[in-house]
Amino acid sequence: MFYREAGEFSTTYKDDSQTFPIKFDRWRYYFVLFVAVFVIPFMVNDYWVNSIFLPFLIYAIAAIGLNILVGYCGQVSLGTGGFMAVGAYACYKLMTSFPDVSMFVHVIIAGAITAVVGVLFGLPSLRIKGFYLAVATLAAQFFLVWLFNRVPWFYNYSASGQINAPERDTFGVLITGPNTEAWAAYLFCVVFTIVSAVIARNLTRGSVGRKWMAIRDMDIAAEIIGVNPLTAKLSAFAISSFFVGVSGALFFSVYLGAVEVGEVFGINKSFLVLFMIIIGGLGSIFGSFAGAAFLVLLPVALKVVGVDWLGWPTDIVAHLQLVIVGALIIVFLIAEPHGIAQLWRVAKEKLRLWPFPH
Amino acid sequence: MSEAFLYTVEVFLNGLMAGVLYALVALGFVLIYKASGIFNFAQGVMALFAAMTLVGFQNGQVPFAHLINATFGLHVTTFGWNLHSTVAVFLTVLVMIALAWAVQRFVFRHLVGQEPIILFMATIGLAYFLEGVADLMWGSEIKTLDLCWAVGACLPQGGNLWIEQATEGLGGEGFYGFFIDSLDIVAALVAMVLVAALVAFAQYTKQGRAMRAVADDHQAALSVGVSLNFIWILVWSLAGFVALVAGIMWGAKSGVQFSLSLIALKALPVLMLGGFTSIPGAIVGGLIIGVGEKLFEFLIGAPFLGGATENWFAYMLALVFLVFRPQGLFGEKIIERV
Amino acid sequence: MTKTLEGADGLTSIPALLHRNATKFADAPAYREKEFGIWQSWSWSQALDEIEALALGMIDLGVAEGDFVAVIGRNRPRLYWAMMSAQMCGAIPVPLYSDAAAEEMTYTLGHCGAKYVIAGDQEQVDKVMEIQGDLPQFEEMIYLDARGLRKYDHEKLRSYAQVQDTGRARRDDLIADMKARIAKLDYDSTAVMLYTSGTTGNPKGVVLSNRNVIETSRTSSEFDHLRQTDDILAYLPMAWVGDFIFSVGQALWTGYCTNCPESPETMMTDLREIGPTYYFAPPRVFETQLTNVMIRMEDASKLKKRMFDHFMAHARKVGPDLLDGKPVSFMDRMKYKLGDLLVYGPLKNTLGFTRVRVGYTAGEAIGPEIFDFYRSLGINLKQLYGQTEATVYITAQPDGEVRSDTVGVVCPGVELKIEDNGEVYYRSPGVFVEYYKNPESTADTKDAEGWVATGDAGFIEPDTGHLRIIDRAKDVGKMADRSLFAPKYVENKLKFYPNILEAVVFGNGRDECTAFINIDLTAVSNWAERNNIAYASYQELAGHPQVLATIQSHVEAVNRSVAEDEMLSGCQVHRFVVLHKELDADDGELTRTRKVRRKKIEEKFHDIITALYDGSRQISTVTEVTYEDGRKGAIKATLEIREAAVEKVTTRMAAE
Amino acid sequence: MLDQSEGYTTADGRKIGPVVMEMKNITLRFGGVEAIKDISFDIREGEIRAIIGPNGAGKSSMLNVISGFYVPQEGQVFYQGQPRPPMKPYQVARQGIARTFQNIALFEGMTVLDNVMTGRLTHMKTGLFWQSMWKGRAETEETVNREVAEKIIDFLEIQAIRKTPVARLPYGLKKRVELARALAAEPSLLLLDEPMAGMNVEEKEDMSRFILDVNDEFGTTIALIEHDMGVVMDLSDRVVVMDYGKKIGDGTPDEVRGNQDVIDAYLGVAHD
Repeated sequence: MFYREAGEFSTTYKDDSQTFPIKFDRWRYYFVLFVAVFVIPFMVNDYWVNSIFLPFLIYAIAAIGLNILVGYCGQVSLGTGGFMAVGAYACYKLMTSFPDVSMFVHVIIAGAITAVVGVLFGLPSLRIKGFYLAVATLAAQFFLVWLFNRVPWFYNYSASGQINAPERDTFGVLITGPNTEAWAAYLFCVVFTIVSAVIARNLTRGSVGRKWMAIRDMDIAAEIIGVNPLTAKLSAFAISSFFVGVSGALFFSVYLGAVEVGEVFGINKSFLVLFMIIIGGLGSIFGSFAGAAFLVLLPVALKVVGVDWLGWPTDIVAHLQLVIVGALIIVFLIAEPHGIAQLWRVAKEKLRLWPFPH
Repeated sequence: MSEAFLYTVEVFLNGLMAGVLYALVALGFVLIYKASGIFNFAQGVMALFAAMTLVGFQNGQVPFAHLINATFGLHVTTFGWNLHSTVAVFLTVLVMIALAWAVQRFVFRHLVGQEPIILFMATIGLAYFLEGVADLMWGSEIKTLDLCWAVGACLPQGGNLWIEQATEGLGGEGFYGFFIDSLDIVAALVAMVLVAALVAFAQYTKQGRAMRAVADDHQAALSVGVSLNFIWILVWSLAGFVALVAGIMWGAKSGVQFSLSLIALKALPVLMLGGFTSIPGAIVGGLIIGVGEKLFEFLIGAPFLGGATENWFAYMLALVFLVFRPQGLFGEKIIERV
Repeated sequence: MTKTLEGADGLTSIPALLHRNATKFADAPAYREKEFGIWQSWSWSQALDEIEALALGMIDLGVAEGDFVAVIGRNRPRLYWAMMSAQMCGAIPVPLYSDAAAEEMTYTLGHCGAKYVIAGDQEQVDKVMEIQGDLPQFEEMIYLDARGLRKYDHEKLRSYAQVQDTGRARRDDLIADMKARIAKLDYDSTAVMLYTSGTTGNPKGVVLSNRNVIETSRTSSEFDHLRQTDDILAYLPMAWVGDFIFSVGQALWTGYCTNCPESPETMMTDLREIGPTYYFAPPRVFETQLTNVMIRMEDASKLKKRMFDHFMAHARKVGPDLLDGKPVSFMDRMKYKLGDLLVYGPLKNTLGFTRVRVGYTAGEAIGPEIFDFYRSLGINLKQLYGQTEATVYITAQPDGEVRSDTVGVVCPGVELKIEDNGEVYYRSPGVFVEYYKNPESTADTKDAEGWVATGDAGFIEPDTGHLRIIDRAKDVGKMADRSLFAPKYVENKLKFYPNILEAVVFGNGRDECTAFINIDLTAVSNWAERNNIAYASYQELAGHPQVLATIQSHVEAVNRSVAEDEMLSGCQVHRFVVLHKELDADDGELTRTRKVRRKKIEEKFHDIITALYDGSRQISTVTEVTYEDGRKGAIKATLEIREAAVEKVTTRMAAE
Repeated sequence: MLDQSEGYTTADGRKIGPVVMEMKNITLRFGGVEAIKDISFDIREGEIRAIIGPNGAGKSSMLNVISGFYVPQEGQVFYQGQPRPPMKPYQVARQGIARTFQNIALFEGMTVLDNVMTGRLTHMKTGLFWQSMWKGRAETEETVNREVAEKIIDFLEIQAIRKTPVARLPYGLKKRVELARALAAEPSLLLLDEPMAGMNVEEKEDMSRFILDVNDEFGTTIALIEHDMGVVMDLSDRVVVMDYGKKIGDGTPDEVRGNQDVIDAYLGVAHD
């Protein structure tokens, strides 16, 4: 309906293979970027940043990571929480051991470390498939959480066993610690989110992406046309874990500031992120954002409605949330296995063909 | 006999007991998986749900009391009666059957023919849903569960004196005999009975045979006039029943609370070890895991690794094991063709 | 003949224009073709380079001045270049219809004595090889698409690329010669020869000079304010004069870009991608497109359909006026804006017309509602009247004076006169030089002062000065009662109904008119579907009573409107049959441009015609048909003859 | 029999080169069952080599041996002169052997174009880092390979469905897309597993035309297995006939047609 594509044609393969081939979409994308980077930072307060923007941005990164593994490469993982923990603790150790290094560096290195761990736990995927693998990844989940719980070196022998983010900055702007400005934290995360999305998109549209998808769709055929399953799967694990690690680092250092591993990075975190990509849409970058947004906003919305309006006790609302999320997962798997992203795609097609129905 | 050795033996025995319980839960998985190819992640939550329902009935709680109170500003809590355990158990079984029907009717009928991994994720969703419902119905606070059919005929608690006395002094002065929780023993016995019963059911009853037929080949089963729908409801009911028993045992042992649903997670490695499709596998796997993790904790975990290794030992074991034998101990070999 | 200034801006030949563009618009896109998934593009300078390379190669091959070079294939930049290369060698390009059968091609190739053929692909190569024997003068063939030709005997066969390579290699030796040849080209040297698909007899080779082509292109481009930045989609047969003027003449004059679709199948999507700003299509294309639109909207949701109908109604009311800049009330304007947002805009977009600035249709009369539909969407669709002999333009509709029932006012530089028998004559710089090797028919059509008979009967509206065409002059006959008989006029009125694809009216020298009718399969079958009427074949559908009933209602409606025009009221259709087969060019019933071949049809279906007049209720007949692969077959059928109600009127003598 | 040394010239005058792949006394067993019994034959550069036989004759097993998916218990496979060691499927692919599958093995989740592009994977070498940057190397490589893929798409006349998800295509087209994917790898040896299986007459004709064109246009060496004798005969230069895992005939179509065992195998003792 809003599309006016006539006269838009590509004369090179570069144009043809760009992410938003249609001008209308391209402009919408630029607009969103602009708002995200130049508008929001100047109008947000702590509440908005901490209850909505930070979790959304950070979960989006995690979802992108997991989506690469599950949605693109077809290797289901339930160890996301564990890997986020790796990112968090790696970041913590780096922050405490190298106080003067910029947070950017810390977060990125934390991601790299997580990637290594991810590859380690990805090795079994060469032998085992489907939910056998899914269950196997639980090993990572539990082992890692246990590790950070029980080995004092990781939490610098602090009495509480918790880790607390000290005040660190980047380019002289405070990013972590209690005195951080809302906008600074927001901008810091937004940069990571955008870059992650772009990188993920680049990888998934190129040859690596095709390798992953080939493995996902039919691994034997993939191998016979020349895809080396070892490199394909492990690269997926590495990239995926990198993003998850980054999100873990941000989650701890920028968002929470203090973490008790069992609480924050438990099995439920794994499920939460998994749900994000199921609801958002497997095999879609946009889906990762949609899912993250949805599951971040849902509890907020429920709280507003349940607690603030209806005056229910919080625990009931919390339980209700479980019910709703669980139900949603089932509904989506039944009705639209490709999630919000697919709904979006269909809507877009309709708009492009408007006024024709098909 | 050296003390250390005897302690090890004690740990071993306790491991066996725990293993039996793992096996019990794992059994629930195997039933459903064999018959419908669904890997039911919600098994643990079903146990929790069952146990809470049972307690709820016993104490005559009003379902959804919190919700009702919150919405209508009332203060209802209980009906003010206490049901006899037998009745409560009976009612709970009914509830579990109803649940089985509902799950089949509203979820899996719509997912027939989907990839296993999708079904698996669906059961995760189911787990969340059930947990939420359970909490809404009965409240999320920890409850104590004790079943009594008559005075003195309750589920036993605490160490078993008889064994303790019988084995006292085996290891000389310092050794006060094996400490084994009577409840574990009961649980073990119950589990064995249950397994035997299930096997018998599968072997000798009409429905049992139908169930196996379905497990072997859906189409064939259909063609000989077996109602898949019925079978699936049946297995889910059975799984529900198993869950109830498991729920009772664990509930009695460590109170009815959320952590109960985590035993399901513990059952997963058992399955990977034993193979998703074999009942004996589930049992053997259960025992191996039970004994393995207790011994590991006792011999290596506690002294050298800072303890609490049970959390992950089972998975690591299964993981390592899988890499060498992807189809598990008793599972069928997976053959790939072009 | 009126002599205009010697060569507009001193540009006296097509190569000259090409050189100008290559310097003036060096980097502007000149040609695009959808190939390998993207629009391959060539700037004017690149195009010139390619063309020169080919020309040099052809000179190397031995192409001499005055030689005829036949070009056969679907619209592709390289084939357009081939024509220009030929001109650069001083040779004369002869584009031929690529869907022509071998025997047709034998005549044309033989008639012009083409020494060289440039063929698009294997299919064309095969055709030419098949008839090589009958072409003594044939020397070499150049092919474009090597697909499947590898095993062929390459003695008389060269690939396009290969020729270009030799051309590039031998540039230094040959460039002088080529320049010399180009220099010799003047305003009156031949630019191109086009074969008219004559409705009767063999096609005639119309020789057009540089003057004809360039003058027409210049005036018509100015007439429609064509710009260098325009885009057209070249999809009509290259052998047709229209395509030559749009894709070569005007393209070179204004320097706009010619775009070629990937294949006939993808034509519609390619149209949408390119979104041309200057677009030509024969009425039948617009017609089928409209039918499709309506069919697709049938499946739309209730609400959407309602909205669509509502706004389309509004568009019909005010759309054309807005386009003609007539005053429209503010509210209506606003409502139209809204409609544009919700319906017209998106619709134009999906059809690929968003950017169309100048759109033309011609060749036959277009149904008023079809015409208005596109106009009301805000597409500046206009009509023109022309023919090969005039290098297209005789009359055209200026912006703002567009109507469906006229063909517009005389184009700049054209003079018009109407003989008393109603035949239209014209004289213009575009008037052709001659029919090749056919002086007598040249003389018949073009008299000493250069007046050319269009062969059409028509009249000029005194108040507006617009020309209205009634019919082919020779088809305009007298009925038994000496009243005027104009079959085409009636046929067009019939064809305006979506259900009717073709109609042929008889009655010359008889006292009543009768008609053959072809149903439009797309429309009728869709209608049948919606009223769940089962049918096995075209024949069965055509014979279905309900269909006949509908057609009858159309015929009677037409009779009423014909009766209004007293001059032609005698032409009401008294009886008709719905034919059991579609009239088809392969069976010689239509021309390649799908004009009705009356004689042929009268011969072929004489039995049915007699039945129409001897008052029999039905007629059984056997008809020979030619299938796509050339095999012949026969179909039997029994056709019902229908009576149609007619208006009683007192017919006036045409003589008065 | 044809001379085994320097190749030969076909009826339509195509030059057939030296031996590309040679099977020497291949024997393949599944447990106790002998799927292939001591078979030897060769495939020459630029020829269309068919392996035919009734169902269950061991054709598919043979193809899987050639493609290196199965490793024979006895005998040796020579590829481009050297004996070929047992290797992983993807290594075989990188040696320039591409194949299609009897029951289509396309990547249903991707578009036609992406499927064809997967055929180019063996030619794409850019590292993860550059790909994550996209601009520069990755994009250039993508473009270069896209050109090749598009040539194939154009060649097999599937332009119209370029961007359609494979899952939506009818059977016949899927087969063509699969062929495109195999071709995209620019293989030196192309293996076709029952390319005509489950096709109607026109589809078969199209497919045959494409196979011939491929061999003609790119000079690709093609080995195909097919049980439909008729099609194969006017397609291939040389034919190996198998029955019960044994080779019962080998030679030009005409030679094979004359062969009594072959006639028996097809007419006499049918067993499927």
